[in-house]
Amino acid sequence: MDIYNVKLDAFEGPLDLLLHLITKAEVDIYDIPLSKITDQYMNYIHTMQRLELDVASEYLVMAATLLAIKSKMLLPKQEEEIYNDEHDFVEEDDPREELMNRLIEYRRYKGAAETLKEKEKERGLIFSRTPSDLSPYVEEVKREPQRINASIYDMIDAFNQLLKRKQEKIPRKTKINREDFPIEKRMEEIIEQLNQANGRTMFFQLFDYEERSQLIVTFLAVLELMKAQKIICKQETNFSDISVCRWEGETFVG
Amino acid sequence: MLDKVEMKAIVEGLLFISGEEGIDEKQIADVLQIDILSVKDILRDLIDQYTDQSRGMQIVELAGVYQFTTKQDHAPYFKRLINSPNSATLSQAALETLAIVAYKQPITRAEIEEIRGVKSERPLQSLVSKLLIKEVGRVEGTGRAILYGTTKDFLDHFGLKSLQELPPLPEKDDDTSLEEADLFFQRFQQNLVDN
Amino acid sequence: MLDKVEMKAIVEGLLFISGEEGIDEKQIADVLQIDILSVKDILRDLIDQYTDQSRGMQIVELAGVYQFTTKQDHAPYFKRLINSPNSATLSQAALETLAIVAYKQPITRAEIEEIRGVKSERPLQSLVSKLLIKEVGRVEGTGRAILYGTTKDFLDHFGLKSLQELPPLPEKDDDTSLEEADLFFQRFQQNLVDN
Repeated sequence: MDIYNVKLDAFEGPLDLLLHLITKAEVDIYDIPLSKITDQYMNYIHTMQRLELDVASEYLVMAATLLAIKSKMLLPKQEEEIYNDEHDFVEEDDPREELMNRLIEYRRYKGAAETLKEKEKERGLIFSRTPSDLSPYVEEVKREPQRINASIYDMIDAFNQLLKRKQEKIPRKTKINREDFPIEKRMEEIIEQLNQANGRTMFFQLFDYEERSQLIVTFLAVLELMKAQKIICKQETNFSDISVCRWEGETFVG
Repeated sequence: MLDKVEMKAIVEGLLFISGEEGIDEKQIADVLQIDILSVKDILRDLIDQYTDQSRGMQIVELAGVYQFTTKQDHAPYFKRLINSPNSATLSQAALETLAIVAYKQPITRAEIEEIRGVKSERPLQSLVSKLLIKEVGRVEGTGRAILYGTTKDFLDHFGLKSLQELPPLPEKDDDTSLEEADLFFQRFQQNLVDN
Repeated sequence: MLDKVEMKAIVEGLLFISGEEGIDEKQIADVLQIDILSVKDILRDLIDQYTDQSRGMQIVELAGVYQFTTKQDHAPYFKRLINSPNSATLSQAALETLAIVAYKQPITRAEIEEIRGVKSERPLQSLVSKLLIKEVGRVEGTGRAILYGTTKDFLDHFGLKSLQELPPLPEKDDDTSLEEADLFFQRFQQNLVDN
C-alpha cells in the first residue's frame, strides 16, 4: 500500500503537503533535497489521480513549480551569470529559495493555528450566561430622535447571539446514562414528586425522560404504586390528561 | 464522590448558567447524581450564604425552580447603567428585536416573541420611543395585532440608503451545512460575474 | 457616599446582569461615580474572593471587559446541561486563515492566499459569518480589495484579554509546532491502515 495514500483533504494545500513530506523525510528545510521531495510529491499527486480524486489546481501549479526548480538545479551554471562583471559579483540564486521562504512563512501560521486551537478548546470549558434584559430599567424618553451608539453590526451581532442562545438551548434536558434505574427508587421519586406538588400531578409530568428504559421503569413504577394503593390515577374523559394523586388525599374526595 | 464544598460550587455554577430560566431540583440531582434531599440541603446552604447584605445577587425559588436574581435595592444602579449617556447603546434585547423587525417586517409582537422565545413588549416600546420602529399596519381579522416596521430614522441611523442595503444575516452554522455554503458561493460568484 | 462593602455588592450585581457581554472598568466607574483606580481595587477584591475553591464562578477579563464565567474544572458537569458555546470548533482551514488575519491584520484575501497557497474564500466567509473577523477597510486604488481584521468576538472565542495577549508567532526556524502537527498525520495514517 502506498504510504502517501491519504485523503486529499487531510492537507490544507500544496504547502501543507510539502511541509508534511519534508518533516517526514527528516530533512533540513533550509536545504531541501529537491529531487527526492519532488518525486514524493509527484507520487502523491499520481496516487490522488489514480483514486480519481479531484486534484485542485493549486497542487498542479506546485507540481510544475517543483519540476521547474528541479530542472534549474540540474542545468550547468552559466558563466556570465556567475561572473557578470569583474566588479559586480552577482551572487548565485538558489532556485529553491523562494519556495523555502514560502514554506517557512506558512509553517509559522500553521503553528499559530495550532496554538489558537488549544486556546479555543480551553475557552470551551468555561460558560457564561445571557445578559439580563435591562429594558425594564430604561427610563421613558421623550419621543424624539436620539443619538444611539449602535451600528448595524451590533444589531446583527445581537441576532447572532440570539441564534447561538437558541442553539444552546436545544438539549436542555440532561442526558445522563444511568446504569441503574431501579423501580423502587423511581417509586420513591414519584411519591416525592407528588409530595412537592401537594399530592397531585399530571401523568405526563412523571415522564420527563428521553431514554426508553427510563420511561418503561417509570410506567412500571406507576403501576406498582397503584397496586400498592399509594397513588390513584384519574381521567375525566376519554383522551383527556390523566392526573396522578396520592391515595390518602383522594379517597375522601373521590 | 464529590465532597459537599465541591458540590456547592457546582450548584452555584449551575444556577449561574441557567440564567432567567432557572433550574429545578431534579435537574441538579441528575447532574450531580445525588438524591433530591441532598440537593435541597445544598440549596438551603447556598441561599443562606447569599442572603448576606454584602452580596450582589440572591437566590430565589419560584415554583420549584431556583434562579439567581439581582437585588431590588440595586435597581437605581442598573438604571444608571442602561440610561447612561456614554453607553447609550441599545440593550441586547432591543438590538435583537430591532434585527428581527428589520429583516422580517411587517411583523407582529407575537411573531417576534416566537422567534426570541421571550416577552418583548418592553424592547418594542423602547424602540418605538427611540423612533427606530413604528406601527405600519394591522393584521386583518380579530385582534387586529399591530404590525411593526422600521422607520426612516432607522435607515439614517445605520447609514443605509434603503432596506435593500441591509447586510445578509449570519447563517446558523456554516461549517456543518456545506450545502448552504455552496449556495452562498454560487450566488457570490454570480454576483462577481454580474458586476 | 457608598461604603466599600456596598460598592462591591453592586459591582457583583453589575457583572451578573452583564452576563457574557461583560462590563468594562469605565462603565462601572460611571455607575458608581467613582474613579477607575477604586474600580480596579474593588474588582481585584472580588476576583480574589471568587478564586476560592468553594466558589462556582470566577471573574475573568475577556476582550477588554470583565465577566463572570464558570470554572474550567466544573466543565464536565455543565456539559451535561448545555452545549459548550465553542462546541462547534473551527475547521483547520478556518483556523489557519484566522491565524494569518490575527497576526497580519489588516490583510486582504489575496495576501492570505499567498501565504496559505490555496484559495481561501470559504474559510474567510465562514469566519465573517461567525463574527470572528470583519471588514476593517479597503485598499486604496483600483479594485479596492477588502481588508480583514479580527473582532471582539475573536478575543472572546479564544479567551484573550486583548490582541496584545496573542501568543507570539512561532519563530522562523521553530519547527516544534510542525512536529506536533505531523503527529496528527501519523495517527491519521495509522487509522487508515487499521481500518
